[in-house]
Amino acid sequence: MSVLVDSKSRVLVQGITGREGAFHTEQMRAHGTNVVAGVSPGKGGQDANGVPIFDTVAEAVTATGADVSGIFVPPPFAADAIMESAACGIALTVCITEGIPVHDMIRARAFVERARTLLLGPNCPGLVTPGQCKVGIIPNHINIPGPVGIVGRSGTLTYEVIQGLGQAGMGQTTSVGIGGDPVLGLTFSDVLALFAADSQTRAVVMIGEIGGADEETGAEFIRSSGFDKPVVAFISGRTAPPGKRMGHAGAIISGNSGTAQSKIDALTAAGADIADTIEEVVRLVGERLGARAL
Amino acid sequence: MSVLVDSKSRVLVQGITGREGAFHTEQMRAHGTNVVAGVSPGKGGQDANGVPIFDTVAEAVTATGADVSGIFVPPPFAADAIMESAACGIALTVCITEGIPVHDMIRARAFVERARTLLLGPNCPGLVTPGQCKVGIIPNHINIPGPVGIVGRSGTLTYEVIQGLGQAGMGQTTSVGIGGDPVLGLTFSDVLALFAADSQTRAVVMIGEIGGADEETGAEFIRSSGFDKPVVAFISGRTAPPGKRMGHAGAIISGNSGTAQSKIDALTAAGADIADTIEEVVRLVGERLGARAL
Amino acid sequence: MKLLEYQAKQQFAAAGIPVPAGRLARTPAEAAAAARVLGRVAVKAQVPIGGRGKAGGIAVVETPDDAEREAARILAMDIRGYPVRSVWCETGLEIDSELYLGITLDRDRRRMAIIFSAAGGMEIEQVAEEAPEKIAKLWPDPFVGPQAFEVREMVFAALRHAPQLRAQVLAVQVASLTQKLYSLAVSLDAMTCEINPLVLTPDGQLIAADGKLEVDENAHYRHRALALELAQDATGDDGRTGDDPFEVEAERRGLTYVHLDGDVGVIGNGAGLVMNTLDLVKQHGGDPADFLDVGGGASAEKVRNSLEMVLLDPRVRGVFINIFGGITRGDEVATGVIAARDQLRITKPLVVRMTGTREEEGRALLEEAGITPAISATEAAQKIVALTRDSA
Amino acid sequence: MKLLEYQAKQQFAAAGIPVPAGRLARTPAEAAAAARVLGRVAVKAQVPIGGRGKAGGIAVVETPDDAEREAARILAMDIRGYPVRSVWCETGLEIDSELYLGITLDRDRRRMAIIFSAAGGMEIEQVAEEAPEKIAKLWPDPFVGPQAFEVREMVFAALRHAPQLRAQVLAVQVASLTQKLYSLAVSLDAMTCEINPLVLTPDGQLIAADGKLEVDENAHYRHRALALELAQDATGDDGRTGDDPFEVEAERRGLTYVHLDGDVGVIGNGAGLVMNTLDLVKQHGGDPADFLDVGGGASAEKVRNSLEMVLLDPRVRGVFINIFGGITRGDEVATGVIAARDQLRITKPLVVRMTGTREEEGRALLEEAGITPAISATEAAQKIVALTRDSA
Repeated sequence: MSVLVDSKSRVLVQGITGREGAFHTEQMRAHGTNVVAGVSPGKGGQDANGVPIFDTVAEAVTATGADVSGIFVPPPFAADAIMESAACGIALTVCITEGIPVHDMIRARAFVERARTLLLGPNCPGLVTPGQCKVGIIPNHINIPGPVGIVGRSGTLTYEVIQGLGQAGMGQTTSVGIGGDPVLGLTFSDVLALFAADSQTRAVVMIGEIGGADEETGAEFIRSSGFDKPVVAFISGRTAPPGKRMGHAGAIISGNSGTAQSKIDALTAAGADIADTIEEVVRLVGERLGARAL
Repeated sequence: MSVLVDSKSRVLVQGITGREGAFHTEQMRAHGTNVVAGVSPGKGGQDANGVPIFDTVAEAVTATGADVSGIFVPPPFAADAIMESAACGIALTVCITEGIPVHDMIRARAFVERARTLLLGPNCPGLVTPGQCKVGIIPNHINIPGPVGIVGRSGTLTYEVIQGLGQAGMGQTTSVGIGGDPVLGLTFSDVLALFAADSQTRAVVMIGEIGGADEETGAEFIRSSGFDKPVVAFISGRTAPPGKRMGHAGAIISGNSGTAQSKIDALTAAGADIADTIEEVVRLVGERLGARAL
Repeated sequence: MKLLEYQAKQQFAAAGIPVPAGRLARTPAEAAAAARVLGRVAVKAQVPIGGRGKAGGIAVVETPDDAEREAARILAMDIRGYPVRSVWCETGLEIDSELYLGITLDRDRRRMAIIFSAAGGMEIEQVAEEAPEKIAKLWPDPFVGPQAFEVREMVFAALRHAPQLRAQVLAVQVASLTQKLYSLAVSLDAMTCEINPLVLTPDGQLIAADGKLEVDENAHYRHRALALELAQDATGDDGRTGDDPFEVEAERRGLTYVHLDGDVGVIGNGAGLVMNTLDLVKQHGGDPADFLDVGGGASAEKVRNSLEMVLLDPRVRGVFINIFGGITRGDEVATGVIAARDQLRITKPLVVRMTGTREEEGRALLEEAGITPAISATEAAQKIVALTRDSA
Repeated sequence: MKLLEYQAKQQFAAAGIPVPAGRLARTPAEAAAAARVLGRVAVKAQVPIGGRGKAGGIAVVETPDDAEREAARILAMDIRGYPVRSVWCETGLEIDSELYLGITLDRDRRRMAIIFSAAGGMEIEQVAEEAPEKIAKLWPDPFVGPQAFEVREMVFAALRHAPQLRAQVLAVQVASLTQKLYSLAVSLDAMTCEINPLVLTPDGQLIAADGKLEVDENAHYRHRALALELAQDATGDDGRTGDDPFEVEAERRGLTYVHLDGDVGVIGNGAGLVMNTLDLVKQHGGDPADFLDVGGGASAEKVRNSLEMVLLDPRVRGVFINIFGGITRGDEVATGVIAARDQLRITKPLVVRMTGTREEEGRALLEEAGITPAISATEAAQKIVALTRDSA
């Protein structure tokens, strides 16, 4: 099993004719993803390496039954693309685009909520259920199937964990990058809830960073929901100075909130293991899986 | 029985300290209505002839359990008052105010829909369940309890029908004035559906006028829902010239739509009796009630 | 309130919607000055109705002298009763295609409808009959407004049957234009806000070549500057006016009055009741001269004012007053009617039907004053028709 | 982008929010001219940070001569590193009470929060600690915006503990003000939009006496005019600048760079990975000099550019380059590092850790060029700290 996407997912790519969209569509297909359609307004009727292109998401959904969308359009148009996807009933919209204005995202997120669909991102690497379906930009070669669920805010750091676990022989049910923006769709708690319900996921890695309170909310979810799988957590930015935005729009310590320490404390209190390095993440997951196997 | 309001209704008046609000609050109470609170921002803590006044609807609801509101505030503030009432979970909001800008009402109506509450009006006379509860400005002395449900767009014409039926000994379950604006809350079909479900209502009078298609939609509802009570319909404005707004903002024939004839045709096809005068309304209701009694 | 072409275009321009270069002229000299700046222009009569082209209200001129001469001619015109008080001098456009983009209240959906058509330059109603496949509509959520993707869906739908148009360019451009037009419609409380034709130029620009903007009467208080500007064009120092002079006078008096063609004056309380009174007069062979609603809780003074208003029309042979007494009291109405008759020395027949609150007192007052009240509206209608036919 | 006081006030005024009368002066003569028009004014340094009053950046003057003299003094100042390039000359206000009204992003609710406090004139965080009962908040639906009734609820809640204030007047006035401020915040893409203090005058007017406006960096492309104006104040002809010169240079180069206090240069791909690299350097006893994220799919040229950037800071003793190869290719990175070293004749130690796509090819290139690659990030951190400590 897996969460959010699997071999039955029918994937649409919004912005399929752009440089990023075109490249990653091929990467996604190379990982076995069933990319059924692309959208590029005004290019309806053409195709991209055999994938039919439509002018609108509505037409694409009608023609192909797409149920997951990956968005690769530039920031000024990305919120509109998210809303178009949600309005057409796409169950999961994955927005890779970085640099979307916050007010655009506030509206887009409210729109998605109202449409009762799910959004992953924006400014996220997407997600992958190894060997079945990848939506986004997580490098193909690192993903192998296995018992670990991964959820992270940072892209490359998540890749490091995936690769590290893989090199130690531990694959993933699904790896989910929720993104580094202050206003985003699925949060740590949302994805943890999905992993809780997934029988194949036997341990979870949470990769957090400074800024906001989503790690704390995730910890609260672990504590209050009776989450019964081992959680190994890793927080980056422990030495970042307050008030400086560290790359991600959301990675900033404001006043006393959003510090790595507060996140580490909350996760520790919730019973998670805290790792200081990627190597330690791998070691701890191995131990916990081993312990469980006994 | 009755529809929408009865002796258990706890009524709030928004704009209770205004001239209209103050006068009609006393009229409503004189008809036996349980007016539990008034709202007038900045006058919280005072009272109006013993009715406690609050600054906000939220406070009024918390303190008194009000579940119906009558709005008597000037047009520039009326849409806001409607939204405040709906946001506080008031089940039925009755807006008497005339002259609310259309764009304000488009927003207010969407807001009410989203809050899943009901709106009657605006620019309507309100409603009365004789002897139990009156919200609005229908004259007190004409209402007597009985088996007829009345729903009308025009105020005074509705009063004429109430009075005419009363003088002939036929009282009402509930009389509902839906109002004459182009954008309003409850429509003919909504109120007909309520009467359909009310066991005490044995006949219904519909008082329509030119403009819009709500009478036609009402006729379609009668036809398609298997409405099994006699309906007597009366349409005013049969001789009105197209393109001239006849008082009500909604009473205007535009092009070929909204004519009295189209409404009469639709209602006739749905099996309603069409009356040409108030006297005929009274006669037809009498006949139908008599026929049913057999 | 219907804005004039130049007002609509100024609003469009302020909202970021491209319009042709133009200047307003209230005198022939101003028109000449405009032509000096703009070159070849169309001199267009500013009147709040259509059909001005056929009536000779538009002239294309090459020189300032011609502009002056044509402006002088057009400014002296009345078009279907509307005096021309200003002309809009506007440069021409190169045209690739003519489209239509409009926003209007859709009563049945209780929302504004956005309408796009690949066939512009004619009435949208005509397109709807002749080529409905070229029209697409959108009903945006009033809080969300039209989103770009929704507009694209609309444009692609309408262009499916107009393959010569460059759908890609249009879909993106129209999306932005529609969002601007919608914001404008909302901020102006527009009942109708229409660009027709929306011209696509050979170099791919979209330009609002003509427009219609009508502001909700209930929202006039939010748009006083526009109303004031409009009033300048509606009535001049010469007293000429395109609007019905009786309706203008009624507005001045604060009365809800519609002027009709007949000779039986009608006054009542409540729009439905008055409409029904008109129907009754017609039913009995009469011809109503007006619709006048005194509203709820009318005072004696308002009744007097209303009666005076109705009788300003010399065609009126008699007046039918039909009152349901709720908040409005019968004795107040009677007092007003009697005062009006005495002060204005009315000799034309008056028939008063009243019922409800203080109906007895009212009737007694009327009878005492020698005005016969009627019991039912039907009886009253028969009576007034008989009396006005007699006096004919 | 933090707007200066005068920009914020001009934005407020344009949005219909009352502000004190004021004029901008970039020279002492302009300040004198302002005082001639306005009379008694406060001459206020325009810098993007607080505390200018304590630093002597505000002077109240009675005459144009005084204004000129004080403006000259203030325009020559640097306040906490920020050179003063303009002063805002503003008339005083009579004050009945000071309130607070602000709008800011609430990350946890994923909405803007509107905050009203009956205690203005001090930092809202301080009020939140000392008198939380005087603060009320509202999180409007982003599509609906703040409705008047919601604002009234908020104001009545905050004023419950400030009985001296005239709640009725305030509730209605603040409602309208809040709707204007919210529209402004949305149209400016503001992350923070704050009026503090919001002054209630003895005659019942609400006036924005000071304000703070910060625009979302991701939305700068929608507000170029403001950014341009701001740039005028940020760097003058004299080259003085208040911002970190390295960060200014990085922005010019289009790099995501944060300047820090240490001596170990850090370059990586992905914000989380770079943050983690900083953590690793600290863990092993080093002190990072910067945060530099080359982003996804970095070219050799971008790597070269980044390395050059990091080394501009003379304090840097060595650079740790930490790359995860996904879209970013190891051989590209290696090529960029080698090119930079050769072109820039870098002699300071470089430690490169790379993994993932074309990791082998990259390592081979580096080894060939005499740069030792590290296998793990931990190993690399130890190595760079050792190397930079050696060179100290």
